[in-house]
Amino acid sequence: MTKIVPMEEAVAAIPEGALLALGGFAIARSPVAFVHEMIRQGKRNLTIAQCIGAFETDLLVGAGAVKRLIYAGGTLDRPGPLHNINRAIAQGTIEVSEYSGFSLALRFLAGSLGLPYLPAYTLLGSEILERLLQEKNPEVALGECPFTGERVVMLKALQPDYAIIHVPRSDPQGNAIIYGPCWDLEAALAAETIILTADEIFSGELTPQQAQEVAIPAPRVKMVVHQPYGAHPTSVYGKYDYDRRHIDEYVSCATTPEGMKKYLDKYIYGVSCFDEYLELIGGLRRIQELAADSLKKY
Amino acid sequence: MTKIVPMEEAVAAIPEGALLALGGFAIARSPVAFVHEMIRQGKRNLTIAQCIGAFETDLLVGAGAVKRLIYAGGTLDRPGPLHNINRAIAQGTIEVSEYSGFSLALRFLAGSLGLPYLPAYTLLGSEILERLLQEKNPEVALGECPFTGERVVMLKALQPDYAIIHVPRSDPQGNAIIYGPCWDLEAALAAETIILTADEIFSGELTPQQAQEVAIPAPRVKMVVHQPYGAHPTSVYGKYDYDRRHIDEYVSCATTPEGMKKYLDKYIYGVSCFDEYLELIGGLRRIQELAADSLKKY
Amino acid sequence: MIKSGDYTTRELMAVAGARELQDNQNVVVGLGLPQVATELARRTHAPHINIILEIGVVNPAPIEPTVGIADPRFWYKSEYFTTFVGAMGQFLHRGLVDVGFLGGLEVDMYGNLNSTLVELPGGGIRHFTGSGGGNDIASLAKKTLVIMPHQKRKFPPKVSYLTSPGYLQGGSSRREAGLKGGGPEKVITDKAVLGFDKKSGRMKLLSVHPGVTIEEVIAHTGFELLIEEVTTTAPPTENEIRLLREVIDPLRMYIK
Amino acid sequence: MIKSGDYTTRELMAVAGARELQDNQNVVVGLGLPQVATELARRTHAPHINIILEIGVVNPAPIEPTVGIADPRFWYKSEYFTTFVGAMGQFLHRGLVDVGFLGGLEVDMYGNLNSTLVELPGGGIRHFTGSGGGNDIASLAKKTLVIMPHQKRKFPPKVSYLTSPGYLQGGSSRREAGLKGGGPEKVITDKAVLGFDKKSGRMKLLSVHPGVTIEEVIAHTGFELLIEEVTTTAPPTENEIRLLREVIDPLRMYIK
Repeated sequence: MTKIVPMEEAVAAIPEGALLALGGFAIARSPVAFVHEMIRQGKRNLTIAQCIGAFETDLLVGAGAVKRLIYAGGTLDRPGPLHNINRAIAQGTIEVSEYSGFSLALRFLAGSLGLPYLPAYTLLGSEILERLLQEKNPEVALGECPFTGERVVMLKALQPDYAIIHVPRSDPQGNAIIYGPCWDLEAALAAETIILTADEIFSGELTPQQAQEVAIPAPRVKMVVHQPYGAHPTSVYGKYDYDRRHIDEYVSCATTPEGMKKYLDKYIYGVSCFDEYLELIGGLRRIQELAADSLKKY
Repeated sequence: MTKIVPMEEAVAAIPEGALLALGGFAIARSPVAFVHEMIRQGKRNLTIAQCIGAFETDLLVGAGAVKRLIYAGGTLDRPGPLHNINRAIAQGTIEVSEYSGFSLALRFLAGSLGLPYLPAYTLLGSEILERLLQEKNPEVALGECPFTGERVVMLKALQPDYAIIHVPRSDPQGNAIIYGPCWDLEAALAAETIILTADEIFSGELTPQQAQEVAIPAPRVKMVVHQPYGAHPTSVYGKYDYDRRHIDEYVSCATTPEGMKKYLDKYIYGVSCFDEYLELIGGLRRIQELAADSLKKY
Repeated sequence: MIKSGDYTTRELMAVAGARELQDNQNVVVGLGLPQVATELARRTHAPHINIILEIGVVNPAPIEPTVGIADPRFWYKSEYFTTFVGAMGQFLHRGLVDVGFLGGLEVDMYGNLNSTLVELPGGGIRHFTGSGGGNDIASLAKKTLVIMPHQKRKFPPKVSYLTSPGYLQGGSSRREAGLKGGGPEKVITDKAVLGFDKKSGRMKLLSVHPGVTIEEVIAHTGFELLIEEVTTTAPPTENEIRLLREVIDPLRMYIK
Repeated sequence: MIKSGDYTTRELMAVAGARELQDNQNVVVGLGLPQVATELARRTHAPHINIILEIGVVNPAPIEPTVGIADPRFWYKSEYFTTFVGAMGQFLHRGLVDVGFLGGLEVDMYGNLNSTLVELPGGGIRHFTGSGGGNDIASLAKKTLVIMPHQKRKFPPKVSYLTSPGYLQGGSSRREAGLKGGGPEKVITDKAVLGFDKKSGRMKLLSVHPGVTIEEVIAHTGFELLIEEVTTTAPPTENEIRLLREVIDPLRMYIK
């Protein structure tokens, strides 16, 4: 049963105010094409949950689509900070729940397994914890281990409405293969509904080798969008490198709200679909430059 | 840095009374060769933890090496029950803590991540839970979720002293590849010390493909024993099939203590090492019959 | 038209099981009739059913007879391999398993199952398989289907050891215990199909297999069954029989 | 013999970091000096060090300059890929990380780190990177090494936001908070190497870099340092300099 749908249709399924997990990590495997289309469709009041803030989330915040951010901080690595996120938090234009990376990952893990919460030893003594405990509806609590009496931080399970995950390969049923580290797996499996964007669709019965590589199993996946280079300008290990030139341009635009508006106008509102954007950033020629080496995988 | 050691040396490292996780599941990927050597070396008073009882554990119980069993029940699938385990429990010659498969798996998961315990919704209302709560030093407790008020079973982390895991392939450093389902991964990673027995040692730098297949990473592994067919008569997916003929012989012996004694005398005490046992069960010819098909993997 | 002599009781049981499954459901399957029933559903009205083996295997399509879920024959053409926590956590404890199959030594009037031990007449116990994933499935699946031989000693008023919860002591006791799964939906035996009264949680006779009388079922049940409207279990279709015999279990390992 | 003009301050810092690492340790590494220091240790006295990237990568051996842990150049020749929970749980929270590197906007007299925000003179805040895995590393690693530029405003008596715990309010407050990791062991700056008094948890000057005076360090620190025996930071060896310049960072991205 194929779950392949056009990008417009998959994005249209996301309701106003949804809680989304996004799959990127800094400048790696961000579901950029999906976020472009969300911005074009004018999604608003989203809550985004992501262990380490990434390119697509900065974009979404910059477009004014985000009401609340649940994350553990982040940057675009050396190319620069998450300007839009940092600015929105500083100016109070978005609500933010800041975690450490692992504590938020545990909330996803609990969600993925249907466990109500997880007890851990991180965050203790920090102002991060202090602020989380002071939230209106706290999703973190202090407690103690019933076996050892030790103090623990109890982290409530997080089950986003949707996880948007970009993968190099998926079959039409949604058996998704991810190469390299898989930081977003707990977030993906925590969500009620998983939507994949995939650079490549492969078909036919899975070989044992392929089954071994499947990271996200089809029964958990609702929709698959086929979008080659759908993570550009971020990288997909085994497929293509990040586009440093474009990320630098992005960071330089994102430094000011005015610059960001220009970026959005040019690269998102100014095109009708992601393929048009790919033409704009240099088309086939640029894409070929970014193709991963078969041994190095970048 | 190679971690390859002879079987005798690896087994000698296990102290009397140790708490071991064993990797088998019914008649799949049991660390049989390691258990043979443990029996030959006369290990005693062991505590064995295993989600689903398997061939090697029945063997170890039948040899009188086990003081306490922490498990969730099990059989040898159609070939028969775990006669020695069932008999030992019925006669009270071993202590037993019976769980459900998932509740015990969660104790391993907690152990693997260093979480003090995990809260879950299983076991509730059962006599399994009732008996676990009545143990002298309970490792299970009832509680409630601090966020929802729902009743939960709190399962204390379990960190065995050693996990003994049989794998089809490992490099000398202990980067271990497992094909097919990996039911024993949480138990392996929960242990303080992981000892691998491997059908095959591969060397050289890992390719990206191999790194992708590594299930147990070298930094967690203390020793690697190279023992081809080390899981016989159980199967190793991708390597060899289970030996139905031998398992049937085992089950028929294990039906009585006298039969079990004969089995131990013939196949374990009567040989000096596992390679000798392999000759006894049919040598090269039998082993060739059991070789896995390259597509079917069994 | 199929007549009662044209199929075996186990074929009828497999068909009764298959008819409880719907398309797109996630089903935890074990050896024997559960596997056969699920495969039959998949090849008839439920082509997109997802099969989960607790050992960490999703959507296998075995082509050879297997001896259990630890038999790699059962894993043939799987789409996904995972860990024990992966299978039992991400699907079952997460609340995503629609149907789980169960069996045991005893089932009582509230659908509680014993698969652990029986007390011997002369004192002492005999110990059996235990829970495996059975308790977890009984606790967490949206519904469970119990498959059992219909014998009086296997249907006692109260199980001698409660391995896997049904409706516990009946009424709201299952919910009050904190269990999330829906509990046993049907008990499929070699004589009848039984269900449960929603309110009391007591076992109820739904249909008797062709050729079996209500009295016979009562005589083989160790507790009082609720009996209201009782029908005859719908026999297999010719297509179902053909699939069972020619495609799903040609060696007649499970359906003879 | 190496003279002070023969190496850069960042080379000295890398060497000071490398010397804190021992063979067979598990080290959580990030971009820049932590990576360079760890690689130097691996190529000198600690060949079996294990490198963990929080993104889910173990034992990479990059051969090209990277821009961060999300750069696949940093994952080259990895031995194992895992999830975020795999890296941070199985190693760090499990108590198996010996050393973690940290940095930040501010470090205070108890080694607490701020990497989240600063309050602006005119009111309001400026928001920065936040924790990432930093808080987790500070909470859970057996010891942490802090690498910071030595500036008075970056060394305040109290951080303006406590992102990652050091010795908290000093004394036994870290232990009482329930933190399992050992806390900051060293602070390596462009002027000095600092440690902590075991009892009070206060920062202590251990060594000044060649050419730097104690007074200079004091002048660039916003709180009172404990000063007992102060040595001079041992300079790099010729082999270390060669490795740094020719093998580890030939483009001088991190050590110039």
